[in-house]
Amino acid sequence: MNKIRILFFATIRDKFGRKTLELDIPNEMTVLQLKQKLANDYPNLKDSLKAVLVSVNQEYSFDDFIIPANAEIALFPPVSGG
Amino acid sequence: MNKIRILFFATIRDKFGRKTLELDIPNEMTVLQLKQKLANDYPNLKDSLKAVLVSVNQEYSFDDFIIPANAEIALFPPVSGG
Amino acid sequence: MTFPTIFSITESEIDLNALLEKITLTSTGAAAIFTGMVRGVTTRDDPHETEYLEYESYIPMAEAKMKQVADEIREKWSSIEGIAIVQRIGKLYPKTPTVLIAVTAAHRDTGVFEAARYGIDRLKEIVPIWKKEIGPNGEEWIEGDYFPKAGE
Amino acid sequence: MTFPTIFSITESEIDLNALLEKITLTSTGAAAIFTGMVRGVTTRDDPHETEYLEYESYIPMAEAKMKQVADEIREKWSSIEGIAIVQRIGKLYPKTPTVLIAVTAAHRDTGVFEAARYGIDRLKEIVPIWKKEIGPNGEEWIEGDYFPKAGE
Repeated sequence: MNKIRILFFATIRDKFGRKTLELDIPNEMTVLQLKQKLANDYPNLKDSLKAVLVSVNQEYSFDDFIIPANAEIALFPPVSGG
Repeated sequence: MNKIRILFFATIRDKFGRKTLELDIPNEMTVLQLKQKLANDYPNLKDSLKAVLVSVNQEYSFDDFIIPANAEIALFPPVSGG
Repeated sequence: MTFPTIFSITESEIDLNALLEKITLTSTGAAAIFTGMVRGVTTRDDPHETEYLEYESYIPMAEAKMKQVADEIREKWSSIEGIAIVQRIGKLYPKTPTVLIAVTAAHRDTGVFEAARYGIDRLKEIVPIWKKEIGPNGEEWIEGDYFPKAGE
Repeated sequence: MTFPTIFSITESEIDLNALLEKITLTSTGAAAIFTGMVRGVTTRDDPHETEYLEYESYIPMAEAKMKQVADEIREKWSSIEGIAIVQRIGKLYPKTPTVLIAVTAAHRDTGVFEAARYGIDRLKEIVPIWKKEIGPNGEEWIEGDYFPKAGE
């Protein structure tokens, strides 16, 4: 198993109601599989997850990426700084 | 006669050795005629007067302009602010 | 010679004088600076009033992405000497500067204006910062519309 | 609404924070600022070192021409809200900001960068300011190469 930490920001954090989530996931899990798991476990995140940005260890990441050991994942909407 | 005041700046002021000159000039004198008179009266200004900028009452002025009464004239090289 | 690159996410006031000084070298002759402020009144698109904005950031990633923006600027405009990229976060009221991009170079005609423009555009694309707008009719998250690609 | 226009020839330090605040309205969301500094070392064209620059100005005409530059900016970019144009004069040493052009608007995509660029270019063409450069090998007046036309 792979212990990861997920951070939530902005709208998706508000939806989730929490800033972080620690999770044990199978080795070799992809970003897409993680999003599917979250949508399954937390149905009210389902909509937010459709257009979510994902970072893994502070780099943008994509559906077919495999999540490395002890990854820090973040889920957030398109950025709006400035 | 028309009493005018001439201000000198930068290189041409250094050449002239003075910042200002009060002068009585004939009515209807043009800028060109004034430059010719100055080149005549102050021969060491001759070179500086070839590419000089002239303002009359704080507006850029040109050879065929007639100098109005009590004008404030300035003579200076192309500007180099910034 | 090392060229200074400053990036920061801060809750403090943005001090333009101090930042400019930090990116001015003895060879520097020109700086272009962009700042963004909170608008109290917006008339374009969806006209509305704003009481304040509340900014948040995923700070370590935001710092890494600011560094990336600076690297991209240096790659595109080799004449750039210093770069400062600062985002203020927290609760920010109308007229307050919220973001700054400043770049310096020896001369003004080798890309400083273009680089500053590029910097703010990229910040709004890839640096993880979000703002929530609080107005007379409630609050609303402002979302961007850019989806970074792999390697961005 | 009146839009602030500031122009000044000064012997004092240029305070970017204070100037920006003066041209920020409640509708302002973006500012582009250009500053020029004294270079201690110049490598382009005629490489040389500079100990300091000595600036002088024909002040009342310079103020009038700064106002004209601001008017030209407003005519070209109707979106511009505030404008500040400041030239510092006197004896100025390397790394010191000598000139500032700042413009504000509601948004960053309606000409702020172009207007700031235009402002500094025009200042160097028509505003009566001159500088003498003092270096290790003596002093030399720097002359521009622009000859204004009637009406400029």
